[in-house]
Amino acid sequence: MRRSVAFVGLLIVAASLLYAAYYMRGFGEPEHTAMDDYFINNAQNETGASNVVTSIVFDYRGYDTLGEATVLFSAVTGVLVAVRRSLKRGMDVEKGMDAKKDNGGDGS
Amino acid sequence: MSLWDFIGTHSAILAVAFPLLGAFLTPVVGRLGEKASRYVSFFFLSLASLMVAFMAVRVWDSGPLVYTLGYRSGSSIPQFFRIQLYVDGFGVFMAIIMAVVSLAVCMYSWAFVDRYTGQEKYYTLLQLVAVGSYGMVLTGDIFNLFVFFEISSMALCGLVAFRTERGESFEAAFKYMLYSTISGVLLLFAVGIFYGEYDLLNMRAIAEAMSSAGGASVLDKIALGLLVTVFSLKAGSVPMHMPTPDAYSEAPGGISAIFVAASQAGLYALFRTSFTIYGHYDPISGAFNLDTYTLGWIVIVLGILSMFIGVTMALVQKDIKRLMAYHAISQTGYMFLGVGVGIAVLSDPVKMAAFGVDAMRGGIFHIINHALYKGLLFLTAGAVFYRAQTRNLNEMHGLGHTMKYTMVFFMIGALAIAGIPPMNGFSSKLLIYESVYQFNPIIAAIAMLVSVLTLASFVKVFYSAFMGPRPENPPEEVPPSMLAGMTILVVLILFFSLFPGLIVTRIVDPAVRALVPYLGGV
Amino acid sequence: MSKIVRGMASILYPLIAVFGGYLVLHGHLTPGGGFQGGAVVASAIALAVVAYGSGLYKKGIFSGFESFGLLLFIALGFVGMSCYFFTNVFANTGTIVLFGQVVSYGTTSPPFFSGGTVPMMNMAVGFEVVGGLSLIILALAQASFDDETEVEKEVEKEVGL
Amino acid sequence: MLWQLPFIVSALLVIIGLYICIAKTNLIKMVMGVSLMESGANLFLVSLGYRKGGIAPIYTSSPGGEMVMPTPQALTLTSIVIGVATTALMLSFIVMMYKHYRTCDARKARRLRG
Repeated sequence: MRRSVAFVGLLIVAASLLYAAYYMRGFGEPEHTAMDDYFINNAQNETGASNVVTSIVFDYRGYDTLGEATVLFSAVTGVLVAVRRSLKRGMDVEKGMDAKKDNGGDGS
Repeated sequence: MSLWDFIGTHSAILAVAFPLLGAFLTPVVGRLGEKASRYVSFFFLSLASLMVAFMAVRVWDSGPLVYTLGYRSGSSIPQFFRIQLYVDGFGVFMAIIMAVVSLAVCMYSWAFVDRYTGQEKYYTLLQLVAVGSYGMVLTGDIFNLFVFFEISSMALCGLVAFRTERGESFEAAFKYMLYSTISGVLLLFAVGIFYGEYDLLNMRAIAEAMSSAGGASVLDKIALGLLVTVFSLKAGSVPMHMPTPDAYSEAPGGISAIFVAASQAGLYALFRTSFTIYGHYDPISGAFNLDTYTLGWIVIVLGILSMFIGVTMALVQKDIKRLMAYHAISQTGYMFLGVGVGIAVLSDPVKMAAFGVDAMRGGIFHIINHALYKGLLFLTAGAVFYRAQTRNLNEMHGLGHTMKYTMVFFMIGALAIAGIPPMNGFSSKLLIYESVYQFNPIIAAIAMLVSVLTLASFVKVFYSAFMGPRPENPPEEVPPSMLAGMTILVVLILFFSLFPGLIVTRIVDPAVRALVPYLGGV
Repeated sequence: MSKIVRGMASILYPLIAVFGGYLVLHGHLTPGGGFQGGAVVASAIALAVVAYGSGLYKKGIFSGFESFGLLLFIALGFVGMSCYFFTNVFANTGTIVLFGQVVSYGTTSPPFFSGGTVPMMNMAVGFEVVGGLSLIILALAQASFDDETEVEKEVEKEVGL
Repeated sequence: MLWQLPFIVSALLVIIGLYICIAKTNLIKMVMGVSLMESGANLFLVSLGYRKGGIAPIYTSSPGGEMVMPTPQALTLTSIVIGVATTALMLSFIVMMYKHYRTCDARKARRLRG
């Protein structure tokens, strides 16, 4: 049941993505280029960096890059959280935190 | 420039940057000891809340706050080429929710995570969740929204997996991560569609470009479909609700509460994109980018499904947190319903004035009410787990004999969620019922039925957990810091219950006016 | 790992690391940047971990790298707040130490000390990425090595049977 | 039609990745599907920025001529790093799930139901 719903969803997503890809403006022929032309023509003057991509990454959209570094940081913290030993030593014995009682609901 | 002006100008970015700085500092400070990371995180989260307060006063007084990151005065660049923060009444409204809930949860966590190792990581991730939500609700740039969407989901996943002694927490975290990554990719694809069509990433600029191109094209409608899917998944609405109950129930007590507030950022993003991009209105020709009637009905149907399926699934649960998680799904339905009616009548100013505005007021007021009382209920569930060491309702009884404060707090939260008259849940639900009745009486009847079922479910929880014979070794009351965290939310719930009119006019109304373009908002 | 792998790893390790450092430092002039260069350096560390085992490095130094990079990055953002957050205040100031040499439109051989905060942020992000990716590699390697001892015991049992 | 091929291929990559996530039961394969989806979306962004005959948007020793659009490349860089981070986090969850459940099969590694 859940699987067939998922496949119907997949079909809908597939159709809309392919439609979007097919009816997107021609490959290599962008219609509006105001923002990118501005960056190409002014990045060297404004930021002093000759690599336009880097000047976008760290200047025009630097806040995104801060977010990106934060994503990496949260992933690292998440990995370190996942591989650690979670209970302090002795806690599981003293407070009766054995696995059975800790098991929450009975799985219903 | 005085300090006051400086903070006023920069308050929006500081609300994001302070918890971010705190998150970066916490692992460094954490080497000094566990207590240090607590205090640092609390300090930076309260600084962020202070900034939100400054920002709120400024936005309510003098209209939307636009902040162009990296701008240099005198530069010839059109400001929307850079990333802009755009804070209006709705953004402030959502930021207030996160400001309150993050403080309450941080205080609550002091005692709650004391038995675990790696507390500095816990507080780091807690602040990153706040950063993700603040970033999502304050930004005006759609790619930036994607980045903070990912920050929020990754930090939440790390926190769901915090209790590593259980395999289930990894299962829940993996499931949530899988769903949120897939939705992130679809969101990126939608951003790509916008970029390919208009060469813009700023949401308001996209709306204007769409308007001058003569309304939404088919590609824009596909992008809208992707956006609705993605953000309703983040908000935890029904067809994509599968990871939500697992993640809510496996997360540590405080995290479930902040999870509610963080998933409401998805709700925010859904309404923001629907209204700002597709509900954009050209004041000269009077044309909308999209006739939002169909979109409104889609949102309404999602809402009804969430309400009904959520509450019926909740009735059969035996795990206290899983039960509350299904109720969270069900309550999300009310918000979808209220704002969905607003979306459906957006292109009809007469109907909008007749009942649409009230429906949106109800839906948006319900967002903050839900964050408060559901947060409180999750905190009490965490308190019960902290002392009783079980989440199974069949195994607990008579906790009310010793945990008196927890019992009272639970009662306040349960009354509020069921919409019993003096409480704040009643005021928002009443607004929804009245206005939705004029839109379609059957939907209003369903909403009331769901409310009754919610009450029944919480009466069951109350009796099985707190009433009944005194247990053999009755657990003592939870430590004061946990009670303090819950007290923050209780005080606010009582305040909202006493003065609903004041809240609606001062906080909710600016949010509604910010969304509906022709009401003349802040 | 075998001697051949270890020998090759210790030859390649400095080369990869230097190339990564070049990518980071010249990120504002040539293709590359903090993330790319950081990832290359982290791959050198992954090579060393594969060849010599995860006991080679301590996690502390990498989390130090990571925190230093992130704090430098956000501090550069705060420095810009004399105008707005993230404003490139050092660009085109003429101060060589602050990467402030003026570059005009169309220059095809720009000076190294240009770009203002851009190369500084490149370095900050480079540190962060080296630290972050190496931490992930070490954590996952140690988690699976813990497992390996149990697996080895099981294998020994089977062989014994 | 033929000129749209890069867009269609990237959309197909996303679809194949989504199919893997739905149809496969091995957790590692699911992560591979997610990575494939991310690559598809990144390819879509990069191919949106292409201009016929354009050169890389870098002035250092550039031969001159029209440049391709730089913004999608910056966005792609961001989303690649996000993809790396999500993949690492998901793999670490799988490692830990394997330690607890001793299986990588999504049908067997399910204790949370209802």
